[in-house]
Amino acid sequence: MFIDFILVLVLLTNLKLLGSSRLGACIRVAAIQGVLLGILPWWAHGHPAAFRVLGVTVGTVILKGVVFPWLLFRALREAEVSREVEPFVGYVPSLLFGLGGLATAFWLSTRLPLTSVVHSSLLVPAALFGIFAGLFLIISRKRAVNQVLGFLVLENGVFTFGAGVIGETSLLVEVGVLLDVFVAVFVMGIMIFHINREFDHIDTDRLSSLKD
Amino acid sequence: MISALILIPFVAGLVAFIPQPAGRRRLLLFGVGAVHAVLTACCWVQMPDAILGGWLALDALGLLFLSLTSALFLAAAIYSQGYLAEAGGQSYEDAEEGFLVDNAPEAVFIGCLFFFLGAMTLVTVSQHFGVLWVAIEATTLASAPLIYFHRHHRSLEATWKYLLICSVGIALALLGNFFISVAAIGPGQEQGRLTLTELVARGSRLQTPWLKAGFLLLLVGYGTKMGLAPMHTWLPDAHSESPSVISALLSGALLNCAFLGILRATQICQAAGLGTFSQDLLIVLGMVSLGVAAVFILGQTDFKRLLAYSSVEHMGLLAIGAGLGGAASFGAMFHAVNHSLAKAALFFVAGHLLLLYRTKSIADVKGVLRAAPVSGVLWLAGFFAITGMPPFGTFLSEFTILKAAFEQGRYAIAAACLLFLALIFIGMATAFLGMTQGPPGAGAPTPRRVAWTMLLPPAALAAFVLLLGLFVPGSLSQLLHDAAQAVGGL
Amino acid sequence: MAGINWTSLLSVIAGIALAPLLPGIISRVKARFAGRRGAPVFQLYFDLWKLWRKGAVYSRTTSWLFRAGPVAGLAAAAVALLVLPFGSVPAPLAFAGDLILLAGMLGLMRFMTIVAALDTGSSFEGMGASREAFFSALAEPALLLALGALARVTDAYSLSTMYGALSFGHWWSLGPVLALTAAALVIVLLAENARIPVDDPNTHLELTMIHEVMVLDHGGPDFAAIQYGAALKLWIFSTLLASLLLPVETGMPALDFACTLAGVFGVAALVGIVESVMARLRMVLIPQLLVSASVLAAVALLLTLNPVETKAGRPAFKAAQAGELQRPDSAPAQKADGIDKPTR
Amino acid sequence: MSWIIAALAVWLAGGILSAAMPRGSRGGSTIGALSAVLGAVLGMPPVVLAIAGQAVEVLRWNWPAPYGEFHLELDALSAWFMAPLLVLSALSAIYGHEYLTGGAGGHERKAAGPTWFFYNVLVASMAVVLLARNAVLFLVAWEVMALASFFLVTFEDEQPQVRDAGWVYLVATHLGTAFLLAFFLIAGREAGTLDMTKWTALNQAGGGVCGALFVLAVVGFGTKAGFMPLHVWLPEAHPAAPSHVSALMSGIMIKTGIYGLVRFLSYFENVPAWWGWALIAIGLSSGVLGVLFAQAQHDLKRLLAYHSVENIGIITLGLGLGLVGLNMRQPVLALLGFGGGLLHVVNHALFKGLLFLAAGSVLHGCGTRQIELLGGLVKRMPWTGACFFIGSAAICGLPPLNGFISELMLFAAGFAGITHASATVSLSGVATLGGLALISGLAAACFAKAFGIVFLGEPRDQRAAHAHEGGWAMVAPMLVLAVACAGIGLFSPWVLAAMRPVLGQLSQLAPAEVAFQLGGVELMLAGVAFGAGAFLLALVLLNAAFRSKLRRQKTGMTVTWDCGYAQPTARMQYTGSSFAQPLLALFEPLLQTKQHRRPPDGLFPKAANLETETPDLCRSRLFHPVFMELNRLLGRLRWLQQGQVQLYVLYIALTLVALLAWKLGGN
Repeated sequence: MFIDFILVLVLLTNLKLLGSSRLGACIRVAAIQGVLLGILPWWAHGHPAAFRVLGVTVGTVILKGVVFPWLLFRALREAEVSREVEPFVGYVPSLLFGLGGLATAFWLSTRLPLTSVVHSSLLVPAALFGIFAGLFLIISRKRAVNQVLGFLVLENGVFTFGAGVIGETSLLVEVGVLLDVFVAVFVMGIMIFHINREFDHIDTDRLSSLKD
Repeated sequence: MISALILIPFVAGLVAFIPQPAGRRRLLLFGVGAVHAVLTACCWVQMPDAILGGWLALDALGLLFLSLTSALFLAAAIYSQGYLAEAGGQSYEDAEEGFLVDNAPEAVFIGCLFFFLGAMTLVTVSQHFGVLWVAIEATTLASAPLIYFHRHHRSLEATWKYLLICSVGIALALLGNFFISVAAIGPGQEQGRLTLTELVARGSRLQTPWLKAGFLLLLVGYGTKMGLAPMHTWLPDAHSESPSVISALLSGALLNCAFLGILRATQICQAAGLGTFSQDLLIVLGMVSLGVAAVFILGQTDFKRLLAYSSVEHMGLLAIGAGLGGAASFGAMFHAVNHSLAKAALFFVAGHLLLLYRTKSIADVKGVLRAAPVSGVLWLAGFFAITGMPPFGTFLSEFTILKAAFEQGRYAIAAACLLFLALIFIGMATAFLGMTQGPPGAGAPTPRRVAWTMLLPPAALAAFVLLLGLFVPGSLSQLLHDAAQAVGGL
Repeated sequence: MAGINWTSLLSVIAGIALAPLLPGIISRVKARFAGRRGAPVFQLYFDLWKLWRKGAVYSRTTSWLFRAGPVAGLAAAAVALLVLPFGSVPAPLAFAGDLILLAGMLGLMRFMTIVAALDTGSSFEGMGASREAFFSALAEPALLLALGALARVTDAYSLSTMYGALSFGHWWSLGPVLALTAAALVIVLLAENARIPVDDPNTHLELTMIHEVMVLDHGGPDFAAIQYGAALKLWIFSTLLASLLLPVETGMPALDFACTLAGVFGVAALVGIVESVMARLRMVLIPQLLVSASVLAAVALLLTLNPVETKAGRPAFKAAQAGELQRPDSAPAQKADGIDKPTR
Repeated sequence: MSWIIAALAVWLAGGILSAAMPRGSRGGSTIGALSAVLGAVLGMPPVVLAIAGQAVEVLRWNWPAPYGEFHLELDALSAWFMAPLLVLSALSAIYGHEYLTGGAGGHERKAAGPTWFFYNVLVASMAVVLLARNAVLFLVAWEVMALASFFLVTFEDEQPQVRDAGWVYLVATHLGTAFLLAFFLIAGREAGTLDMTKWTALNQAGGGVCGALFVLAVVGFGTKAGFMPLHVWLPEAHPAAPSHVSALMSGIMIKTGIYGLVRFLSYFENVPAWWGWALIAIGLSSGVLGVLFAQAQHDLKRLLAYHSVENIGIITLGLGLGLVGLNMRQPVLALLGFGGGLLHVVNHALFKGLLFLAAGSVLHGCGTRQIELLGGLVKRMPWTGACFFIGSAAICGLPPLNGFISELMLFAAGFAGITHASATVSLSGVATLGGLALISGLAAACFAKAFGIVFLGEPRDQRAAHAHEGGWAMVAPMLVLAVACAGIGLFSPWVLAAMRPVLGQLSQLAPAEVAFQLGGVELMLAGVAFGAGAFLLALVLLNAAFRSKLRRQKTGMTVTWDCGYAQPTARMQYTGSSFAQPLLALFEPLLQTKQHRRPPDGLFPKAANLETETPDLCRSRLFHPVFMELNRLLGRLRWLQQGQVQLYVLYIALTLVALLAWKLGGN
């Protein structure tokens, strides 16, 4: 079914994020992921797309596909950092981890029975894998920008599932969620700006003076 | 009523951003705090009706935490009058390195305070899990600028960690919400709504695996916000770097809100007959928190971090209390009250010390009892209150929790609790006694009076804790009992 | 109220009258060993009389305690004499636990002497006081354990009852126990009365003295009181020992009395012999001697605990002893509680 | 009971008032002292009645706190501990009023108000501890007692060693309380209620549980009472506190630990034998070690503090003998053991209170507690000297004073044990005789030193030379206590009669049974009283004779005849260290006294000196290393918080995965 096709694409984007070495590329991939998530609800349901689904889709595509990438690129320009990702963990190991995470995600998904609303057996693995990928990006990369990116991916992972079962949650909550995520990323952008101003760099490994 | 409770702070927040003389803005701060407190008091008299089709309603649990939040905000509002006069303004001499840093504009500070209050109020009144999630995330976003009030690199770092870690946690909690919503839909059932009453009503018909996974994610997510080890890592940084008044609110009110989120989830588990499942998790995380707190309190060199870790300890106690269930959940509720009051008082006094001594290092603060008698007495009283010494309320609540542990024959847990509490007491005694007693010594502060607006709140809070240790008013204990029953205790 | 046994006041009078003889006997024996004629046996009487008629010289350092010391010591010794049975002749004041009063009074006497010595502020007397306190602290357990052994053997703890019950039969059945006890008592006697090998009363080097050096500053009647008190103390210990060594119990009190008296003098002679044949121990060795005394007494006690012995040799124990509560009305109850009424 | 409530009210009100007084005024201390005395007077009547065996007074008020009830009961046992509390608190208050305002020890002048607040709170909380029958109430009062005494101990917190003492005390008492929490909660669980009057239900509990309870009680209460090796706070806190507070703490507060233990034991009909043996062992070790360490001290109050450890040991020995007696169905042994122990509780309160007050006026008059600097005070402070002498004689257990009576009863218990058929019981007797004899002998040696060096001879230092006696407010309380010591010693039979109710309560015998079983003991005490009387009579007569004789002779005054040395100086006197040296040398392995000596050498020796110090072995060898090691181990874990945000997120991830695997991985 078509939804599976989209989910597979999402999985691949995540893998690409783990593997790619260029910040710009990562941001673009994240944007693509956002768009994919935006259109996911259309196929997520048997019943014809309601108005609210449309609204949510539009919102999602605009935010995740346009606004966030723009914000991130702007932050990059502000910080005029080199385009390298500068990972703690290399790209090949990252990919290997990605495979491991994928396996874990599938294993966990077997623990959760399918229900009428989860229309694809790929939904849960894709969501979990997105989360794992996001967490891994945050953990394994040095740059503050990378961490915002990781947070976005994590958010997308959650959203994958949400979009899959969107029928069950109400519009108000959807909007609230989107709003919150937006503000979160916005504030993070501001913080990056400040960090850059304070330290003239956005390597978070220098952000470790507070400790015991 | 509820709408008023929520809207007033948000409106005030917007008003605060309108350019106006500082004095008026501070007055507004106090006024809103007072009004909010009065409204909350009214809720004690008569429980307000639900609005938005039951999405927003006030039950015993909510009222308890709402009252705490409101009371602490009022105290903070009074305290801020003096604090802003002292440390507010355009620039501020950094305590550690001594260079001048500029503050965030006061408008931002006060405005965000209002939003913070509004968000927390929303948390306490929301019966719908989606709304609850939105509200809790909102508290994070509203409080981030507050932590970054004094704009130097350490507060910046703290804010960044706070923001990132909490956002990650909250994101996980969102997935938890989705899972629960799926759990609510049995095969071939009508679509579920995420209101508490609905879910509790469905109870045993919820799908166990989804519910389990959902609760787990919520626990980790909100637990991050609540400061349960090992997700507590943002807490000491944020508490130590933010202005003391903010630390007081974070520790006294915000952590409770996150705890409320977890309690809501446990309510469902109770209804679905997964009580032991949720309680095991809570106890495990609680014990870990106690242990971690003990590790970092012993030999701690920074008194605000010390207080922060003590918050981790008490959050652990709350989790253990809720996890033990039965009489212990009453103890947990009671302990939440005591801890909020005592810890807020301590942070307020920590603010005095920071102003007087210009340092957060325990070793450099000496002879407070002689240098600043009132602050010294309050500091000492707060110490005995937070370590659960009679005649302070914390003793009674900790006693209740421990009693339940023994009653249930969980000797290992009880023994571990006693051990960790003893270690923590040793650590804190070493720090506090060293600071308060003896001659002021070399690093003695230039004797200056602390404004009464900064003395009154901690004194009042400490008096409350003392009062709760001498007797528990009937209405309060009734409320605590109802709250405990709501989470499956008695 | 414990009854006073007026008939037995005789033994007290004997003690008061004859105590000063003992040092005389000792020195006489020593003189004989040394091949001298030696001083008359009644020497101490003459000394006391002479001292009593003398005046006194006090140090300005001293206070009322210095004057109170000798008197209080003498009074304590006299009271101790009250509870001391003479052989099988019971003491005028006899009650279960009177032996503790005896020990207490002797302790008081010692304490007063030490305090009086320290009152002079003299370094020598301080030294003596220190040693006296030290050694008597070690001698105390030996004395009580020895008395405990006797109590165990005779199944009572009133001196009069104990010695009244003691008979040659006990020596027959429990010889080793009594022998060890006696040995312990001998050592305690030597230590408490400042005798060789623990102390040398008539050396000329104060550094080596214990008791004598404490009383350097006393003179006149005070010194007489001290000398006399010391004699009484010696009498008390000798009596305890003698009554143990020959527990004669013929029907007639007079004969018993005479035998015990002979025994007491015998003990004095024994002390004289010991002093003649032994040298003074080095100070560092004295604690070992005293501790060994306690050990001897303890061993004696443990021997009596040995169930075989209790069965074979000691019919003394009644079933009531082992046992559960006695009703007030039943006759053996009087002993069941281990406390016995004064002997009349 | 209304009287008791009135007393509590007076104490609290007076305390608060005195704290509220302005800093400068002396009104605060006056009010505080007055209220302390008044409260004691108010509390006396019911206590006396209760000791006399009148029916138990009960008061139950509703206390709105979880599991809490304001439940007080005054039975013979409580009253037996209440009586010394009331007496000593009143006397110490009178004494303290002058002592504090006199500026003892030359510490900085400070507002006395707060001190009196804590003093009154301490007295009130101790009273509640002794009366409480609700576990929560007991614990609250227990901790308030600890807090109040802590603030009193750190009264002179400008001195580092006082701060150190305060820390040690606070930590020690808190750790003890942790054990007590466990104790009360387990006991409450087994008995099914926190109402302590219903805890006889513990008899139905399993032996293992009761054993655990016993151990918890011994550790928890023993920390307060000062059993070796839990005594570490005692030699620090008692010297640090103002002397009238030391008197109260050493006289009464540490007894609350004994009270708790006795109260716990009183719930059981038949106790296992090993409890008795454990208490005997604890008692003997505490007694011997306590007196040995006391012998090694140079600080007068520290010496007295170690003697508290010794006397607590004697009391515990008595309790142990009592338990063995109960277990072996030997009423006389039980009565003698408990009787001796309980009587020693009162006696120790009297003579230790007396000694601490006397030590206080030495400190007050000379400004130092260093034994080696004092001397010859008996002529400069005659009253203090006489009182200290009586106190010393009493604590050494010498007739005709009260200390002798309680030790006599314990010795008698030892003999009663020895003359018992069963070898085990006799063994307890053997241990008692040997141990107690050694203890009292060593105590005599120690107080010969304390009294002799401090009060006799010539002053070794200017401070001692210019000593002055305190005012009547400081002398009168000491005199009262001294008279009390002598009184108990002389009228012991009546005292024993007064003990019948409490002994009946402990031995669970009918009054007639108690009276019958105590018959022999009364006889013994009568004999002793007769002996004491005879002693006093002989003393008076002989004294009269000697004085009259010497009045007729010529008596001269001169310097001490130091073997002919004509110019004796004060520095040539024997010092406390040299007095104690032989003993310390013998017990060196136990005490590990450190010697710092600079011996004279060369043809023309420069100044030489010798210092000895005996640190508390349990603190330096046991607790300190343990805490250090613990701290080191925990310190290893501190890298957890090392500042990298990535690591923090990793924690979250790992927690999530671990919990998921744990809770979902199963089935």
